[in-house]
Amino acid sequence: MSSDTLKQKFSELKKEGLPALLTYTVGGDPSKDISLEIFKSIAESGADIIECGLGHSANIGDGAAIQDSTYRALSNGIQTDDVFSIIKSFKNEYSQDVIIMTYQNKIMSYGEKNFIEKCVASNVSGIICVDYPWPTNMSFADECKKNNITFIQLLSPTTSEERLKLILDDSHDVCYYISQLSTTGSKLKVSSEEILNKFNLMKSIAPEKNFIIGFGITLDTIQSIKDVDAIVVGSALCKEISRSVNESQNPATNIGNMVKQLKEKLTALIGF
Amino acid sequence: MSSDTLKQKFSELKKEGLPALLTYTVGGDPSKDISLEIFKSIAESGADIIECGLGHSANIGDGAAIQDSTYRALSNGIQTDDVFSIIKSFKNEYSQDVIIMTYQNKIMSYGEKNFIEKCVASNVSGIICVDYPWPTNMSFADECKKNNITFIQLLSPTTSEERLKLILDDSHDVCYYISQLSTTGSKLKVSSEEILNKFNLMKSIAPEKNFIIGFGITLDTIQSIKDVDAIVVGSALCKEISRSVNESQNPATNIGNMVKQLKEKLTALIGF
Amino acid sequence: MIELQKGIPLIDQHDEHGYWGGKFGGSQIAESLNYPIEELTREFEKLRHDEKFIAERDHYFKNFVGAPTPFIKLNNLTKYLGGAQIYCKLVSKATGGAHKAYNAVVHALIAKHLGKTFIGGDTGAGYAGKMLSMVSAHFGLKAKIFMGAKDIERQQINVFSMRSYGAEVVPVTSGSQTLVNAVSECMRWWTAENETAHMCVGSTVGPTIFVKICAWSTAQISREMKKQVIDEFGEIPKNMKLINCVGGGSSAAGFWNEWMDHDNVELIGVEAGGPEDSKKHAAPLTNSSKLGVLHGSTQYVIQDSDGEIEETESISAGLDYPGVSPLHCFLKETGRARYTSATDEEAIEAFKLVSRLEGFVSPSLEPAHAFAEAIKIAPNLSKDTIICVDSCGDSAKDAQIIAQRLGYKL
Amino acid sequence: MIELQKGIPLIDQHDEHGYWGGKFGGSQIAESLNYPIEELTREFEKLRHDEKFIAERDHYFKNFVGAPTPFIKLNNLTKYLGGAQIYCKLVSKATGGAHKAYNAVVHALIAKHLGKTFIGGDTGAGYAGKMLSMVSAHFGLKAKIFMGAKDIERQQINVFSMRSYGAEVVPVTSGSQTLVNAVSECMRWWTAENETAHMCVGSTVGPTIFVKICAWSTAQISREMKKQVIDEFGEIPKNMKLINCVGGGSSAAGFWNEWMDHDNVELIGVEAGGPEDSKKHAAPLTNSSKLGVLHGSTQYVIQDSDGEIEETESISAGLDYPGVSPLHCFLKETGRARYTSATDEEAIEAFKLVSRLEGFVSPSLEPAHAFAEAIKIAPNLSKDTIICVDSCGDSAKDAQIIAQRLGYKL
Ligand SMILES: Cc1ncc(COP(=O)(O)O)c(C=O)c1O
Ligand SMILES: Cc1ncc(COP(=O)(O)O)c(C=O)c1O
Repeated sequence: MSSDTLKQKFSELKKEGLPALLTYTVGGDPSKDISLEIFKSIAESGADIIECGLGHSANIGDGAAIQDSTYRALSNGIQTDDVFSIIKSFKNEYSQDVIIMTYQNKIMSYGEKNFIEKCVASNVSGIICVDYPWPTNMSFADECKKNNITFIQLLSPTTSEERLKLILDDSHDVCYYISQLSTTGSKLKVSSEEILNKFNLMKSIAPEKNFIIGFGITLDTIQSIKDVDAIVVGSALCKEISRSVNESQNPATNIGNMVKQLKEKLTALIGF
Repeated sequence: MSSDTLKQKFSELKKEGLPALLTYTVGGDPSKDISLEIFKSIAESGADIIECGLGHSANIGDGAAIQDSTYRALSNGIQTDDVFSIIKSFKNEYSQDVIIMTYQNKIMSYGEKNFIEKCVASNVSGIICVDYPWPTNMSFADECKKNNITFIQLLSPTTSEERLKLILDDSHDVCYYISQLSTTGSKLKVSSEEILNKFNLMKSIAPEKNFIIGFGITLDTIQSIKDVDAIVVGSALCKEISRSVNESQNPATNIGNMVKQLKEKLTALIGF
Repeated sequence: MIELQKGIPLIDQHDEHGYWGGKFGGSQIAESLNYPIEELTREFEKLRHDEKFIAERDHYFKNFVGAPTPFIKLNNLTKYLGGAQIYCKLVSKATGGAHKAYNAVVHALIAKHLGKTFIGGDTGAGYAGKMLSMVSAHFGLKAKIFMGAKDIERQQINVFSMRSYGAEVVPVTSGSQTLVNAVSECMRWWTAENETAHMCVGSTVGPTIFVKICAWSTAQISREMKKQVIDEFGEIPKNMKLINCVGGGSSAAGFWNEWMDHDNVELIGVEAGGPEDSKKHAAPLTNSSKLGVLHGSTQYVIQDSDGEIEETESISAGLDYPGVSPLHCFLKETGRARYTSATDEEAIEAFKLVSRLEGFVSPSLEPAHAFAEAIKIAPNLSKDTIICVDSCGDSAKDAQIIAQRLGYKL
Repeated sequence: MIELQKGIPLIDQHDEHGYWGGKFGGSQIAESLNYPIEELTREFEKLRHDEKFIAERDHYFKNFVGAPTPFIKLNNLTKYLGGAQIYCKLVSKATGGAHKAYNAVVHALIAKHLGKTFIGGDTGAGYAGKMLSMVSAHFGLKAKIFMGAKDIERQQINVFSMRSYGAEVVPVTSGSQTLVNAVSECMRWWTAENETAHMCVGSTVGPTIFVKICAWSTAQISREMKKQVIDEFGEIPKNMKLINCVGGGSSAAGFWNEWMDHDNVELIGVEAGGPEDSKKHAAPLTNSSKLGVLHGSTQYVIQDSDGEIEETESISAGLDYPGVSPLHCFLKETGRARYTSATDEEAIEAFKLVSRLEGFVSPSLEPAHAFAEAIKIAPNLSKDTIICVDSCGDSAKDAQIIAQRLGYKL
């Protein structure tokens, strides 16, 4: 089942001493077909897990790059079902886990139960919901668990230790640590030490959980925090899609190249 | 002396059974030279007494026609001394009395004493000052009298009988009755009976004084009130000057023709 | 069945997660905002019971905002309509021209107490932004106002004011470039800057604590009006109706607050029905809408079947918002208040009628919606019915829009 | 030597012909206006001593105009200037945004008492016209507002208001098409219509009775402020300066009225000095001018050697008038008040400084002239000196002009 494959992936990578490389792009950006091609290209270029944005116009956690991608997808008429069908098509051919990242209103509008069923049917492994904080997300998270979908709790630099413990206590196998106070796509403004310290703290509280680190990660910054369980690159990719679209280039190819470079940066480190 | 010639004129006309025909035009409209020609033309066309406006921009007693004439004269740089010089030139050749009609600020600015002296020097017979009401005008009026200039008090339909008596008591030989509540140039909105009744009332109070009737008098209305001492036509003439200027015709000729018609209307009546 | 409780302030009738009636409200925010929101919640709970803070608030309300605003009878309108007696609370006389000043003052005081140096806020029509800028200048806070690029174009005089007060006006160019996007952008900014910055939400929307602070602030309106009503009538009238426009709902919440427990006082909220010949509107409680999460709280939202915010339409910039306060969702569901809407056309007619008959009262297009409802119902009501309309904005700010509509040259 | 008398209201210190100090004022009007002016004079003398009338006035001042307006300390400005303590009377919070409402209310009440159905008034910046329209709508009087065609172009929002209140706005196309011509035209209209119409002059200018009515009306400002001063300081401060802008002079006359007999209170009037690099101005008491008759009364008038009104220039529409109230001519000549001027540039700087420092106070360009003087003198004054500035207008009306000047986009 999906939840298990996610867990398995992490333990595989751990053996290799590598953090998982996660990519974030918006499902349906710039179109249903090209978006699917992008996912395939990402998968073939070495990404370990694929985060797929289910775009929402009131995406209050996102910066300009992801807003642009979202706006493009929504303007092209992409709906929730389109994103599920992209994921499903992708999963028919590829083994990489897919995590949906979205906003609460998208789930609520779809119906929480329907949404989970559809995730199961589309082979989705996990859900990140930006504006569905602990503890109000508990019943939904439980429902996910029952359906073998990992609900990924979010943690931030200002989450108190007490709250951290409570959330981790309630969390599934995978959690997401927001590396800094910002929306997506901001320059990394905290030091890698700070991030790693926090990562170590979380690990000490919940050694068995896997922590994805996101926000501010690009080709330039990815090496500095490689000692974590997983790293997401999102805005950098979304920006590349925008650039490709604007310059009438093939986004799938360009994104593939970028993912390759990211993967190389990570694997290059093992050589030492 | 000027004051005497005015009185004399009235008694001459009274013998003929005719009201005096007064014209009002703005001194210096449309220019110094043409204005003088207009006065000459008026004199030659049968006007008995000439009212010469000394234009003021805050002419709160005047309607659109006289405002236009005033604006034209002022825009052409006509100053108080220019108007005096026009009158003086006119009086060098013509015998008709000239009355200046103006506003208090023009006199105050010139200096009351200077103003009177200049009137004497220019052969002006009388002064009408729109916004210099009785009794505050008394010392100025006395000064005029001393210099043989007739200060012409104004009376209106709403002047109470008590005030009427007081004003007439203080007045010189000639007074001016404003026929209706309006600025200059309005259509005559009161009946000729009303005007004649008021005229008769004033005559009964001061039989020896001469009353000029003004406001609302045109070719169409002049016959209806011929049983008075004097009638002024102003706005109709000013409008004709504007028309002539706008259509590049000779205003002096046109005004002359208009004055002839007015005079004919008045004299035609004697035939019956 | 959701029920209203008596004797408990409306703003405190939520559950432990901040939901009124177990489902409206909440703090549906990114984890990064959890800490500042908890901090704010804690601090506000302390401050609202702190006598010194209350005194400070009252000092500013009285001397700077100008409390109490007048409560007057509209004799001419009453006579013209020939039914209920129409009264009016002239909230438009608050400094800046609307009720938005109350919330702005309280937020600035809180920011000072929290030791923040920056304050950010959203604005649509520009009132909330103007007043936050005004107050911030006074308190020496650096203000940052988020405003849709389209709104900046059409509400230039308020933008001018913000700049005069030294605020930075940030044009928001995403999406429809209006209020929805401005609120989103302001929340994004706060996510990044909350260590040194405080955020002010311009109405009774957003996460629970913002709903509470805003309604607590505008409650000044009904607090002072209750005294004025008793002064005028000697007692609370048997039969009273309080009519208020509802956009985000801050004005109505403040106008009604002290009357919650008086069952003989009917509360009527008027939403923006949009143009007569358009399907678009801004009336989530009256027309089609669905429960959803917008800007951090659960409420009725005008949205499509896929959860995307739909475009709204209203002649009144201040009511042109796809969501509505959880407080009003709650009041509707409990039956305590009834909600209806007025069209653009009805609002314009109401504006015309009131301005021409009353003179001293010339409502902006938001309260013109409330007047439209009063005009509809008053003729059929008994003469001992008292209708009170909250005239919470002045028409000057809508000059351009109204003039265009009525064919005046401007 | 002309002397001020103690214990007699300033407005009553004229002689039998209506001249203050034997030479300022009077009723220099056409004979046709003698009767209505006598009627008005008689009626006003009765009404101003009639308790019912006073009560009616106070009712409207309190409930509609919003008396008392706030009296507040400008802490930030005081600290910044580092000298005298700066206080401010926020007259801009009167309904409509300026002191013009007091005069308008009183004139409308008088018109009702005289049984007139029409009321006419002049306006420059549009405030006087707007407020007369507002009040007239309320009292069911048909209002006719005379306004220069040029002013109509540049003060469109106020024109919008007048039309909203149902007034007829008459464009005056003669002369410079500004206030001077509007006043003239209004007087012409009244000459023809005085049987059914009342006339309101928008400032303390015009024939004596209009000067008196206007100053009697705006005296409300100092009446309420005197109480506020005593509330604030416990007594009348030893060392107080009241600074007010002077256009026609109605605001200053009202701000100073109750303080005439307090010799320790210095009265400072600030006229419009015009642009720094221009010889034009609107400051007849400070710069070149000559005694003359304008709009029916004798006063200092900016005029040429031939008695023609000269063009004035000021960034502030409300101060852009070539004459000045006979009351101020009298106060200057008696030495009771001192007059000075501020340039356009100084006014703009004062506007900027006050808005940014104080927030709640954003003076329009007229009171910005008064603030400019306060800013000039305060730093060199002792800390126990109290400066009170009358902030008699709000900057919103000047948005266009200021924005253009400061290079804001609007
Ligand atoms: C005058 C006025 N009334 C009402 C509103 C609507 O907001 P709320 O429903 O929060 O009072 C606004 C918003 O800008 C407003 O400016
Ligand atoms: C705000 C304001 N202040 C001052 C003035 C100047 O007039 P006054 O000197 O009569 O107060 C005006 C005139 O329109 C005005 O609008």
